[in-house]
Amino acid sequence: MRYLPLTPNDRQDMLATIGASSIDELFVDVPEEARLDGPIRDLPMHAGEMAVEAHMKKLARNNSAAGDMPFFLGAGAYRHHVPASVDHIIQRGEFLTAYTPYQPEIAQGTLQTLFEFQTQVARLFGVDVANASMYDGSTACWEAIVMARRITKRGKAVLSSGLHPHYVSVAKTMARFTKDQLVSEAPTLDAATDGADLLDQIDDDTSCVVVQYPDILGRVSDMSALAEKAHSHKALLIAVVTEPVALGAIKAPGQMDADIVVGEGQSLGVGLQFGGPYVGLFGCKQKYVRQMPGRLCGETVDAEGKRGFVLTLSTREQHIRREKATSNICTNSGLCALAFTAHMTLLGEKGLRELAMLNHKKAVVAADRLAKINGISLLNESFFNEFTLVLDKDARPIVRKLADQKILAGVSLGRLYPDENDLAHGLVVAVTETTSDEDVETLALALEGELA
Amino acid sequence: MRYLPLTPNDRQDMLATIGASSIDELFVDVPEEARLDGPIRDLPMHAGEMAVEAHMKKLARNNSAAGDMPFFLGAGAYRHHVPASVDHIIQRGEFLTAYTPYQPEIAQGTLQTLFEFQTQVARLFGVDVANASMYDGSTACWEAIVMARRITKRGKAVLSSGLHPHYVSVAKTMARFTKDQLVSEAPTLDAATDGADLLDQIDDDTSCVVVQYPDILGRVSDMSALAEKAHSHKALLIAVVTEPVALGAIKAPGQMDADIVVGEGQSLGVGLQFGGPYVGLFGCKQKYVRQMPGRLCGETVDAEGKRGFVLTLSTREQHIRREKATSNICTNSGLCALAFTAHMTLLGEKGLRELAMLNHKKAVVAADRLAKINGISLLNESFFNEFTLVLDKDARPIVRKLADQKILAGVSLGRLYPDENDLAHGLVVAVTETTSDEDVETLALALEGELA
Amino acid sequence: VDEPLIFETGSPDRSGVDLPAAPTVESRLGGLDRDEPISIPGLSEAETVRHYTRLSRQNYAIDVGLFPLGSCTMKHNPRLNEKMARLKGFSDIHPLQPVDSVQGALETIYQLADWLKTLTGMPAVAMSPKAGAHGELCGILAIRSALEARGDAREVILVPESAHGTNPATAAFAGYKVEDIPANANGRVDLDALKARLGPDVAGVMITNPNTCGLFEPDMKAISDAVHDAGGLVYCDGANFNAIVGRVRPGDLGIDAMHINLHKTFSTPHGGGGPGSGPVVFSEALEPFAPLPFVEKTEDGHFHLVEEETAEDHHESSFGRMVAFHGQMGMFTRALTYMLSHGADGLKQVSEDAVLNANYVLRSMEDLLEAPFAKSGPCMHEALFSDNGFTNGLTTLDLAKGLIDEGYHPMTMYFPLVVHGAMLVEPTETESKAAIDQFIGALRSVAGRAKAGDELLKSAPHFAPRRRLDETQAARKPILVWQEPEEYAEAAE
Amino acid sequence: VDEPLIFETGSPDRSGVDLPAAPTVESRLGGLDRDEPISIPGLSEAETVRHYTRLSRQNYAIDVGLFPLGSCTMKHNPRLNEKMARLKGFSDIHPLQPVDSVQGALETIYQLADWLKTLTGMPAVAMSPKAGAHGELCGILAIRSALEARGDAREVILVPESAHGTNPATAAFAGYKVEDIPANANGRVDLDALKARLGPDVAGVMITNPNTCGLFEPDMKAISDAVHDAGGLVYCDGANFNAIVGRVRPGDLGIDAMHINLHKTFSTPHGGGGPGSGPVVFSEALEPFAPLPFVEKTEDGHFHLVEEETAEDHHESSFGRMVAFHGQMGMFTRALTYMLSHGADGLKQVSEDAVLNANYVLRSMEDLLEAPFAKSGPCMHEALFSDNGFTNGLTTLDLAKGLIDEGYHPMTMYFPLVVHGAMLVEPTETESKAAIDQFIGALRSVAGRAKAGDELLKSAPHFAPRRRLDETQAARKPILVWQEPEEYAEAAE
Repeated sequence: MRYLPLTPNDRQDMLATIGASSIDELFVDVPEEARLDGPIRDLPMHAGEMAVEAHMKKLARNNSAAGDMPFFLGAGAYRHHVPASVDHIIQRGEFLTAYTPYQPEIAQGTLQTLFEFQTQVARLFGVDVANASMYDGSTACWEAIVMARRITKRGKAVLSSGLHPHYVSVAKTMARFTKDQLVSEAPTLDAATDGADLLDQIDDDTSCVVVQYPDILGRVSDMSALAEKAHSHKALLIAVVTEPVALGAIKAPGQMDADIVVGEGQSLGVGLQFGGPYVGLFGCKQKYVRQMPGRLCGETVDAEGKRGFVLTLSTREQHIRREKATSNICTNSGLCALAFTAHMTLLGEKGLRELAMLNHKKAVVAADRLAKINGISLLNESFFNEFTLVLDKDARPIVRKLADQKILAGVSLGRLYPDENDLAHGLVVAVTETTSDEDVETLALALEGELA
Repeated sequence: MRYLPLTPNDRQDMLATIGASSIDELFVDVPEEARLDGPIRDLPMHAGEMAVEAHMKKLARNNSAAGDMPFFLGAGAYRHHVPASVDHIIQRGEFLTAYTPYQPEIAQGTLQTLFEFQTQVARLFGVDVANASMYDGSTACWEAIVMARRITKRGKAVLSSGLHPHYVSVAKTMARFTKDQLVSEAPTLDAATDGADLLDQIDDDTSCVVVQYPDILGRVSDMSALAEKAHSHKALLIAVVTEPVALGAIKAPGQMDADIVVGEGQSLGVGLQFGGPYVGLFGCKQKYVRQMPGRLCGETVDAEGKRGFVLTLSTREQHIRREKATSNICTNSGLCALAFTAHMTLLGEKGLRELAMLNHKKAVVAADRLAKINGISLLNESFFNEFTLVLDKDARPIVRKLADQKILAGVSLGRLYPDENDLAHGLVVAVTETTSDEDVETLALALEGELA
Repeated sequence: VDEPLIFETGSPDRSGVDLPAAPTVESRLGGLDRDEPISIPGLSEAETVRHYTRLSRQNYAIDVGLFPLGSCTMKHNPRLNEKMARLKGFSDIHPLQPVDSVQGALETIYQLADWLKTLTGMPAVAMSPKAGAHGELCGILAIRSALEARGDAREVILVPESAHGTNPATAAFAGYKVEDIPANANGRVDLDALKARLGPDVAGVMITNPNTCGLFEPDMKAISDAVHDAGGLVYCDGANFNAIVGRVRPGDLGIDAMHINLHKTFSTPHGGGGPGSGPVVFSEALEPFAPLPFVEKTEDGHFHLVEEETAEDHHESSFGRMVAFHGQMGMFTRALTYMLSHGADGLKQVSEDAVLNANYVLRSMEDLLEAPFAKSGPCMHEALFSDNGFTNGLTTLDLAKGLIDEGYHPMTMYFPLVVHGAMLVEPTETESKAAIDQFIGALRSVAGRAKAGDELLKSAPHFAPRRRLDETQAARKPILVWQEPEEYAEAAE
Repeated sequence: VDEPLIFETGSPDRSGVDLPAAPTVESRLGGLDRDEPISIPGLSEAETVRHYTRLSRQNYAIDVGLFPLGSCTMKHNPRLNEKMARLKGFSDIHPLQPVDSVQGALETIYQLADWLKTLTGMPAVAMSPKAGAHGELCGILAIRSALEARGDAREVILVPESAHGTNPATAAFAGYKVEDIPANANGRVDLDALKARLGPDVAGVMITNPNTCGLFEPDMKAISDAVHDAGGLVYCDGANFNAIVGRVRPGDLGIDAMHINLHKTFSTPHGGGGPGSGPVVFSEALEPFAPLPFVEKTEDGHFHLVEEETAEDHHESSFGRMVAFHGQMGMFTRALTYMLSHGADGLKQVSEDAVLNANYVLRSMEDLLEAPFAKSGPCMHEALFSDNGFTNGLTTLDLAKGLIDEGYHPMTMYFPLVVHGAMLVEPTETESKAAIDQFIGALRSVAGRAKAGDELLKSAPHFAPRRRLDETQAARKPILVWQEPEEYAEAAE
């Protein structure tokens, strides 16, 4: 067995040192009736690389890979081109096979990249500080709501209808047990976001208002008024960014005075991967730093005065505080954070801005082309790289039918909101730098065929 | 431009330091009439990763990859499964982007792997020493003939008819200019090798006799008598191994008293790659070590007495000896040698023997199946993983036709020996651990169809 | 040479990517154009590769040497797993693609689920939890849902004092009160104390087995029975499943829920702190409450994704969704690759070799380091020592830092809390005897120095990329992002 | 910690691969079964990955730092190139597949050939040479074939004394007599001396341009004309083509043959000593003699492989085959990827930046290190210095080893031979100004110490994985393979 270096002789020698006559003696604490004899039934025996590779390739072939066909899905996960060097970097054994940097003297590689990551995220979000990453955007969003509760000592969170429905689901699951009160509605097919409605919901019981930007329908709008209203009630504005590339083109939430900004970092470096692992981004104002969940990397000096980095503020964390911890989280998404920060380093501000404008303008061209189709109207007046089409019939069967034709047409609102009949005609379409003009034309012709 | 870090400002600052007003001033030595203005015509401008990747993928798709279909080609290049860790290792930047280890203090990584490689090759070949690799098997073969000339001071080399025709071609090309005399014939479709004929060719003018093992038709035979006869005339026996995996099953040439053993190392670690880069293997008896061409890595100690490795005996080499060098070679095939040695380390003797027997016995089963077909007979009485079928018609059009049906049936002798009509019915078939039973059956059925 | 930060060498004008020109159309950004500088510097590709390559070389990792962190299970990460996870059919598919276009992905999840259920002897598994602690949360939410479903509003979760810190934190995060149960002299749960505390207010227990002392809880079944008799449910922290995989099925021990760290037992890489993956297996009692989404196989061999919409038919008790999509697919492909590679026979060998290696370390060290529970019998996958006997004020921390100078990553320090100056050593099954012998030699050398009171240990490490780092200063005035030197100066005022 | 040899830790019984069982049939090996031990030890996968990872960390490489080796052109190796070379359509095809099944591979070769011809302004290119020196051989064989074809048995090749050692070695390997031509005071070929030597016995010249002093030969066209007038042919060593790519076409300078190191100018990785790739461009005079095989495009867009069989029709003058198959396909895909990435504009920028960087080093050092040809004007892609002015017996070697302690790979030492204690520094175009400034700082520091006679330099390096290694002992009694310690002992007797 290729991963197990002990030879039968080694095992005998080691048992002799231990003073045991057999391996079974080492399992003496396991009650007789719980011990299994021989290999577990109903499972295959060990196999070589060739056989395993054949098995996994067969499974992989039974999926429609996005790169093999026109592809327009977004809604919280975006297909961007990841430079080849990013994957090379994260495959360096010293990054890939390292543990959490609990021994900083021999983990400066991981720690410095996390410090750089935190700085990039804070600057991207326009906030003071950021943590070393969370599981993903949806769990980061809930953690932000809990953090707002800790800060404000209030339990009512107002969620924008433009917040990703999965993020809302995660919050609702948790709130049921934590007794937080969530104010939440499904979106309407309207060019304007629900900003005005939200203003009315904010009161002195409110811990926070949670707004996605751009929102689930692709709409972008200024959050400054919401921040002002929230702050006037001593509540917080939490902004949620599921497409960080957008912030290369549009104002950062921090610039609109958001208190906490969370997001999904998958767009940069990570890839689609059927939904995971992704990387949650989490930033906030300096004054709330000690209430922030998750790992933090901080700068310090060593015994010789040289700059170095350590995990810090761990007194907030579960391994010290146990049941009093700010969160039960004990991992970050380290390798995905590395991919994110390496991709961001390759881009730099110049590349990020170019990438963002390339996404946006390709989306503008695509939106105009698709809106020309009889039976389709464009919902959005403004957007980044994703917009909502309103079809003259239910979008969901059309999406399925086009998938059979090897066109992945977008995300139907019927998939995201199965209970909301009013949304059934909605189709959310994302366009990135990986989308070609031919892809758009192929989609347009296919939609024309379905709607004719 | 993503690989060029200088900014326009940097360039201005540097020109100022240099004291030049423009880049053109630095090209002052280039005569005016030879300077080009602007980018060279008829070539495209720079392109991003996405565009380049699309271009290259299109080219790649226009080839029939061996892994996508039944595949039976050999004749000097063999398809084996390479463990995933081998490619990981050779992509380590410290190996991939290092230069020739001329500064040994900071190149012990490359040097130690070369020392281990040399030892593995020597043991595999059954000889005393080996070098740090050559370009490939065909050039190593010619270098061996030149080495024999240097040692014996004779110019007549007797080549077995079983030697790979490309290797013969390379030798003939060179011999035309060096005035070496080559004795060489095409093989005949005979179960026995030409060992007996070769015995008669060896005389006191002979520098060496060159025998491939297994030979181009897949035949294996004992070389001991040839070694004895050669030595009795003070000539050398050079053995050529194009399939090193075979030596996990059959005696090493050194065990049959070969003086120089060369080979193609592609089978282990390297992959098919349409013929290159490959890795030439070169070993010999200790007494000829100072006549060996190519790089050598040797053990020594550093100033503190610690074991270390250096390139050695470089007084044989071109950068010292110039026109008196043993060869003009100034690179080895370092990264391919690393892949070879890493794969060999994963195998170990146990894995190598298992791999060899797996190849051989799969080939036996396949040979028996294919020999059952009406219109096909099996040439070989003995073989390793490759054998020759004799068809009742010209094999070459059949091979082409099967390729159109996505079956890569083997190498027709018509392709290798276009001038030899007697060989046109021959088809050389290789079977390795990557060949499945279904592959064999698919080939058998297709051949039955063609020969019916 | 120290590697500078990208903020010190990069430039916002430099980029390591080339992009095609954007179409020339008017932008439609709602007047929200980002005008101010973002101030994120870029590097060329060459600089980027070099920056991260150099930084990586300041890390210790499994690929560099034995990594004896107890409870963390740093075993070899096979490269085939990495290759398989990168097949475009896995890496380049979107979580919201129509299910007919991702049948292979759903089958992968289904197959992995089947392995996990078979290995644990449990009837159900939730695949979406993102990490071990997230899996704990999943299990506790299921327990709470099950109790609520029978109208039972119990408020207390019992946690042994040797538990991972995540256990009480999770229970609290889910709204429970947490109470400790003491350990007995053998490092196991005190069964009598547990029984005494059980009652109608106790929702359940969270037990780690094998426990954080590296010991199997021989009373596990009795504990489960007692908790069940008292109307509670049993959560097992499965972080140490690698010690028993293939030899013991938790389902046979009366456990109701247990998370499995794919990045520990099933070799997916830790990546410097994640991503993890923490599927949770459930007993029949908890199966109806498992979170969405999950995968079912229909009669005709089709794979079906049960999510919000489809759950109403036959999974109406689910406690809901824990994450945006389907969990850590990239880890699933790696873990399944690992399982297929080992097979039922190989996985049994894994736990046997892991336990053998740990006992070998235990018996090779117990003459020199106090091993609090060694007399009571063998350990499982990790060996536990204390710092009793160190002199001159030397501590476990000093020994750990001394190990760094010997070329090793230290063992886990000061955990579990039940042992003074705890040192928890887990070699894992992927280390050779030669490697372990070499490690034992180093550990004996440093332990000897600690007992002899070697002053030099107090300032170790001496040969690492950094000397001891000032964690107090880092926490007192946290610097979490880089600032221009001017701002540094101001901040210091 | 030193990494042991696999022979010291591995075992012939251990293996890092698992294979299926072989079919149970009789073997048919002609009685030649290998019975005796092969004695090649194996390691598990974990041990293998660790062994090579650890060894790699003892290497310096471009990915680790600036690599100023003059004449070796250590530029960044883009990772996209690696990815493209691994596409199965390139990596998993056999060289003898029917040509219809490898049209994409043949087109790749054809496209790369087209780039090379366009960039050099030459009408033909031989793609099969395996490395630069092999390309030289190819060029010289073509020259010899051309001369023989006109019945001209010239026997002498003229080589400037500053030439790469491969040049005279190649000429000799092809059966020529070699004669030197001196350099003039400006480091260029002495045109008058060359002209004086030309005559009916001279087959041709081999000239490196830009030459090994890092200087362009301004008389190149005059040299070519003179050689041609005398009935000879001109070979140019194109190792330094990266200094002029996109700005000068060798075809405009009267050159008949020139090899191009894809691993230098076109960024394919050096890999610790190869594989290289050395295509050779030819003038019209040499085109008919180019070696087999090569690729042609037919009218209908089909790609045709010209090899032994098909050559008879229209390429009967080919001097034959140099290698078994088609050359370094894996390098072709990388080089083409690089060319497409840079484009015509990018390649011009490459040579400009390479030359700019070298001149920047030259002018930043010339006050401290003697730069023999700096006064005569700018250099091309590399800056040349001598050790004149060092004191206390310190040499170029000592400076080089001192640079190691500063964290750098040394520059090329003692080459070219025409300069005393030569130091040849080539930063390449992929280094940033900041990186070059830092390198200049280190070089100035060590150079200052060398001039001041710092004794410590004589024992440098002090901070490398090894101190200076005893090369004399290595050569006196070469140990090229590992032997069991007993055998060592015997050998020492």
